[in-house]
Amino acid sequence: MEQFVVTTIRLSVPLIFAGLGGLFSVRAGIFHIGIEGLMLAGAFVTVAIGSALGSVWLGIGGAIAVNLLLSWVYWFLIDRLKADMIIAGLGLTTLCVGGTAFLMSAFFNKRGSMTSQVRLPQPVVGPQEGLLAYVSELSLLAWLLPLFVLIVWLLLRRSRLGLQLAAIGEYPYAAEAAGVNISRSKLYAMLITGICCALAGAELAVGGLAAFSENMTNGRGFIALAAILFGSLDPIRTTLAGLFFGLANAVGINSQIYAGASNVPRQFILMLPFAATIFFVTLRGYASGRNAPRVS
Amino acid sequence: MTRATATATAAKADAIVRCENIAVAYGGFQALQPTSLAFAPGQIHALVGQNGAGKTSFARALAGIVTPQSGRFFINGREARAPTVRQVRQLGLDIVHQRFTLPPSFTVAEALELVSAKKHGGAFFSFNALARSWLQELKAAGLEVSPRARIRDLPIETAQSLEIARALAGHAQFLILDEPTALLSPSGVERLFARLRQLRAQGVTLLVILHKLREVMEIADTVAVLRGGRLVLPPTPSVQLSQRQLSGLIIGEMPAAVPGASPREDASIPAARRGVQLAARQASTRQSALEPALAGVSLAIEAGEILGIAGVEGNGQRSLVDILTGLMPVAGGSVHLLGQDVSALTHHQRRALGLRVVPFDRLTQGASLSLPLWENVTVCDAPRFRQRRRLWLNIGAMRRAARAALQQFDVRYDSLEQAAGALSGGNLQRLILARELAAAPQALIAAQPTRGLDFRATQFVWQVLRALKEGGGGILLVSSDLDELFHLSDRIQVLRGGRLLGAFPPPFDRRAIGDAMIGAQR
Amino acid sequence: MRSGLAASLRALVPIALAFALGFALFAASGYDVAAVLAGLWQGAVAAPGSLEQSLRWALPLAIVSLGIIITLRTGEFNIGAQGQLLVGGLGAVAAPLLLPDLPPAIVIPLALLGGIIGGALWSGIAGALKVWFNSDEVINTLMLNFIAVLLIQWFTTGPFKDDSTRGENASTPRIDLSFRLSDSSGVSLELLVIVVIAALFAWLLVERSPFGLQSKLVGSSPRVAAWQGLRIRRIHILTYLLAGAFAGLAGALEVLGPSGRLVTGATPTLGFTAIVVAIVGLLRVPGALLAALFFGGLQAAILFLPIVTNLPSSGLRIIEGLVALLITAQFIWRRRRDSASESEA
Amino acid sequence: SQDAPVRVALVATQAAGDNGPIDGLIAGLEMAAEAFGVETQFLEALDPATFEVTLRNLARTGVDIVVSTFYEMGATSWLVAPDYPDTTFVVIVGLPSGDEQPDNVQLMEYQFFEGAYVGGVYAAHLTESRQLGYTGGVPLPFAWADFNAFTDGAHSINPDIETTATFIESFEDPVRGREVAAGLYASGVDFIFTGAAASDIGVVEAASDNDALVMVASAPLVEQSPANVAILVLIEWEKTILQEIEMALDAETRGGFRYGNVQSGEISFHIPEAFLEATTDERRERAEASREAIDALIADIESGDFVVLEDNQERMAADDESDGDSDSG
Ligand SMILES: Nc1ncnc2c1ncn2[C@@H]1O[C@H](COP(=O)(O)OP(=O)(O)OP(=O)(O)O)[C@@H](O)[C@H]1O
Ligand SMILES: Nc1ncnc2c1ncn2[C@@H]1O[C@H](COP(=O)(O)OP(=O)(O)OP(=O)(O)O)[C@@H](O)[C@H]1O
Ligand SMILES: [Mg+2]
Ligand SMILES: [Mg+2]
Repeated sequence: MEQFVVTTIRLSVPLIFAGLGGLFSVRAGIFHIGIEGLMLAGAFVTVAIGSALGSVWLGIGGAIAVNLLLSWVYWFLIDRLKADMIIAGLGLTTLCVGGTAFLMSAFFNKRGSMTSQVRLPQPVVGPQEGLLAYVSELSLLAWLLPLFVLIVWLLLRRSRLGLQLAAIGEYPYAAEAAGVNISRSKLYAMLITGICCALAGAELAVGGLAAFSENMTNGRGFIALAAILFGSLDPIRTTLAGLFFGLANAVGINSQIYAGASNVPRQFILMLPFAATIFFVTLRGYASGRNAPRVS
Repeated sequence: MTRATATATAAKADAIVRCENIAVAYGGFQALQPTSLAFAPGQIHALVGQNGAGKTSFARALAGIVTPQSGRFFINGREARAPTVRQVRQLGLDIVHQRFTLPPSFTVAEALELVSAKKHGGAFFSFNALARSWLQELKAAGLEVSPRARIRDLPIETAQSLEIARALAGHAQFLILDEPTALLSPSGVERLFARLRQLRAQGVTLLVILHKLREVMEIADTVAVLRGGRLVLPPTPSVQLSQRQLSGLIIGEMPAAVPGASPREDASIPAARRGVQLAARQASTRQSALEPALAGVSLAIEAGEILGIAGVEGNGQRSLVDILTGLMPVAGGSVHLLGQDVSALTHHQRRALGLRVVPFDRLTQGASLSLPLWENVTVCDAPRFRQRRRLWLNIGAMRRAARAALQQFDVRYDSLEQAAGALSGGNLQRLILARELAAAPQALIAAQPTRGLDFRATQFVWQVLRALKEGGGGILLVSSDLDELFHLSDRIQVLRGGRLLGAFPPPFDRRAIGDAMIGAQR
Repeated sequence: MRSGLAASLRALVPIALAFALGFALFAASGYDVAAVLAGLWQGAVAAPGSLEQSLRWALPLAIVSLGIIITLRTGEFNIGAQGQLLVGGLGAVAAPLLLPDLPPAIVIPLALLGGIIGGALWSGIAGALKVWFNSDEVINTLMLNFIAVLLIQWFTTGPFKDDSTRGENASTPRIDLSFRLSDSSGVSLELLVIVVIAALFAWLLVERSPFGLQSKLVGSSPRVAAWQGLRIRRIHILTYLLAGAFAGLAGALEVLGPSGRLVTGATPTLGFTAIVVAIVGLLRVPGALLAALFFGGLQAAILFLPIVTNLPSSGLRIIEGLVALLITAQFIWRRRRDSASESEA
Repeated sequence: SQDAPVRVALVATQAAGDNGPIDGLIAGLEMAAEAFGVETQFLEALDPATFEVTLRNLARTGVDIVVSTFYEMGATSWLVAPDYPDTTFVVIVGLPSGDEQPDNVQLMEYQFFEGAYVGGVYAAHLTESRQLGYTGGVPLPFAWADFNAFTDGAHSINPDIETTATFIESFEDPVRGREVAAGLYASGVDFIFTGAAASDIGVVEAASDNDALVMVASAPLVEQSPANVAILVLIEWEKTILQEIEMALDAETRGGFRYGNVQSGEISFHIPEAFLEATTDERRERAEASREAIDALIADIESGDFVVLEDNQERMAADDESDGDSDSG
């Protein structure tokens, strides 16, 4: 049972970091489909630089730096050069999938996966036995998650930046009239997204494990995006959505262990999170559609 | 005028805002000629003029939203040349826009915090603190609204008073209100004016853009008039002006009465086409964010007549056209086309019955600027061009049809393939007419058909509409240009605050109609 | 015409830039750029059989991109071609496996139809949700891609499982040779004919049908379309169905052609590359066909390259990514008034 | 042509870096370069749709021996071989897919379930909770064969041991692998047999978190956590590819089909010294104690006195006990 909880948390943490990060962009009206790629880049750079310099913190710092750069490029393309955000986003992800694999083989002469010399501390040491034994498996980032959620919530719901982003996304005319520099605010939003994705990637690679393997995000970035819509662009609800996906995953895992050979094909259990996303996105779209302004 | 200029120069001395040769142009289009004027402090100044006179352009220039093409202005004696919104606000000048600027999903407190110059709370604010501090601002502004309410749930009047409160929270000493009464009920207007007087008492200077002279006379200390982007009357004490003088200045000196359209002789109209073409019975709509709701509007357009709808923009014209076309459902009452109740039919189905429309805005509603000319002309009834016994379109035929139509309506273009966006305003409008009138429609709705067109193009459009009428078509002409209405209409009704006021037969009394539009008493 | 030339140049700039950046990276990482270039050329054109390979990859890319042209013109963002492709393959493999005794003249058309219907349905889901529930099509098509992969996995390990396979790529049994439209080379007269017909149909649809013209208007300026009384919902639904139909057809041709059966994990990026193909082709059928040839060649080269150089295949993913990243950026020529500004509302 | 060196290419259908088959084969390929002075190259073909073209490209460019991996490639090589008689197509882990085999196709398949069976016996000796687990990539026949043999081995020692099969749904998702294993351990399992390629990293991680035991098929995983990797059942990929290339080089021996198994020395067992040092006394004793039985069993299998049955179907809960002991022959 406790293990089940810990599994849920560990599977949720990267989703929530990426989801809350992406939330900044999405609220500012940018459907940031490059999150998947940014997570992967974050994971790789953390392992690469961390192992090279022997410090997980330098690794994460490097990951953040790289993601800031990538985010700026993405912003420049879609804001300044008017590139299509969806296609450019897909491109960004592809670039990162290829780039991480390429650099791994070019500079570390490793293919497929590489182990990391460094990992995130697991600060809390639980008792050897008993209920709380598992908490010692949670990484620092997992413990910092509540703080992170709080900060994001403050930034989005309790700061002028948050208000400005929301206005830009919902009603640009208002932002303009309020004298907001729209494209700069978008840049800030996307930079924040980049930072959070770096953390999400770090948690994946050196939180639970100490390794990077090609395409290890495995679609988690898209799930994070789903969590945002699922959570109807609200930080708290996005967090809950992230937990839900983690939970769904954990259920899938444990169902094979306890249910044993079930008659429900595994694939259908694995489909649930995706189907749920479609369902909730549709609910939300329906709700927003009805009180949307009249066209013409 | 000499008296007026005298006062204007007098005002310069202790003016709170003074402009020198402020001019505004959009692209090549000169919306505001170089204009100089000054506003004395502690007064309520009114700025009036017809639609498109340049009032908003002037206001937006002052507020730092559009950068003036030339000129400079002084606020409290401090010079500001092409300032930003924030700089202007620092100087104590703020504006309440013609269109609302509060995001619908925000709570009152959030929305105010977003747009207000001054921060309540530091980097992060506590919502309660925010709510509390804004609650005080609102109380001070005498507003009974919860800071937790969502903007989208507020009545329009409240939303507007919020905008005012927002501006004052930034300690504006000079406040511009662009058509603040457009969407308000009479009692709402009363409350607004009470508030404005109260502000004046507190020493705030106000510049109010208005259309209704009764309101001007009621509230304004001085009045300035713009016509066609020119200042025709600098701020002048309203006591020195009569409504007659004012409406004269606004509308331009013209013969008091216009003969109107040639009375039609029914004989000329094919018998098949006689009778009511388009009608609305007690039609009403829900309140939209842009306009007052229509309340029990009834009208009927005979075959072979042009019914003119006069009125200042934003009094329900768009809603009226939307329910007649089927782009918006009626909340009550019914719409009839060729004697058939079409209230439930879509725009597509009404077109099939022979309705055609010339929309308000040719750039965003009339034609796709990125598509080639010939597609713009033929796309809506493309199915007509199916080749005999084949599924596919005969493009040659379509292009021929398009060329013919464009030629018939004298559109100047260099290639059928060029994007419609490359056409001039006048030519674009001709293209739209060519498309809508291709199959001589039974009923036509023409909304602002000559807005922004040059003389030649305007004459052409008028001539086309008359021709359609002679052929027995029924036309609803919605325009804010009285000359146009007078030249074309067989009858005129005035739309004000979502209600249709009594029908005016020719010869048209410009004064009477103008007064009905702007709600002036005689 | 001048504008057309400018437009195609506009599409080529990003590609050139992408390759330049990619090769700069390769050089920086110490790879022999000249050898890589030579390898690309050989793999796409020069080496024996490589032209055939380029064609083999160009065909499915072309068909899928035809459907994407339609959606993008209508202003819809259906990025689910990948999933529609897979489900199309599923629909196509059913007939040959379930009705092995019927003559090919019946089974093959059935299989093609199955593929088309499969793809159309999969796309139709997203379309219906968008039109009637205003549900975001980007995320939905994305999710449907994931679901499609699992669906295929289930069919190939469950109902349609091939007991003789042991490996990690679960698949259905190979379909009877008499039902195949090509050997594993993926190039045959039948396939070419079908692709030509599909392209012709798409061209007529886009350039010569009321639907084509009206959907373009809906895409470029929805408000104008509304004032013209176009039946926008109908057009949207049709758009999704057609896009899915093309993707599904491509899936069917993979099954009946080169692959000969439905395999999990096959052609994982084809549906996405096709989007780039459509855009490089400037959303026009002939353009897309040319672009498909180009990217087909690139694909063939990607497969050939590791054989003649030590450049890892991920290197070419980088270039693919850069192309997609840059392809829609307006580098030099701006349209006089771009449709985006109108279609706001 | 004598002067030009023989060219050998290895085509992997899984990403290298799996600490398993592919890495092993790459190592063996390099040895072959040493041993036979052949010119070697390595490449990946991950998309099944590209298998055939890759083989053809290699043959066309004059590669003499094309070594490829796994069953898919078996069928594909069978298909293309006739077109390129001068090239030998070696498939490591492939089955005949037709009646008469082209003589330039050379196939082999492992009987790894033999190793799994032995592993099951060993696990039965070490488990305290009498619950064993298996973590596979995705449920495919060979995975069931391994799991079933593992179960049979355990039951041959103690019939009431429970075994649970789980799948990570991917051969390259260590993150999920770790959670699956953690779940197993939490359910009471104290010994896991893992065969999920790159995902194994996560399984071993979980073993060390839970201070539990794991049986792996890849040497580097031992260093990752010495105290927990109780046994290493290795497929000697290097050995295999060396032998295959040698066979292919000689016109006499090239072609045909063969099994790689305990008997052929291509499946080997190692109880790591590092484990015996790092683990608890109790576990060390149990491990030592099992040695005899294990060695005897291996000897029987090598001599053919004992045959491990292959069963690659998923067993439903009911027939779990049935054909439990597979003693025959
Ligand atoms: N953003 C713009 N781009 C181009 N032309 C514009 C723009 N805004 C206004 N115009 C044109 O400038 C002229 C003056 O517009 P303005 O809004 O100042 O008139 P107004 O006096 O406020 O009219 P109204 O009473 O309808 O508000 C009009 O002809 C209008 O069409
Ligand atoms: N890109 C173009 N290609 C072809 N003809 C053009 C193009 N731009 C303008 N024209 C034609 O040149 C003439 C002048 O264009 P312009 O836009 O200056 O007219 P305008 O002064 O705005 O007239 P209007 O008062 O009708 O708007 C028009 O007949 C227009 O059709
Ligand atoms: Mg105005
Ligand atoms: Mg013009």
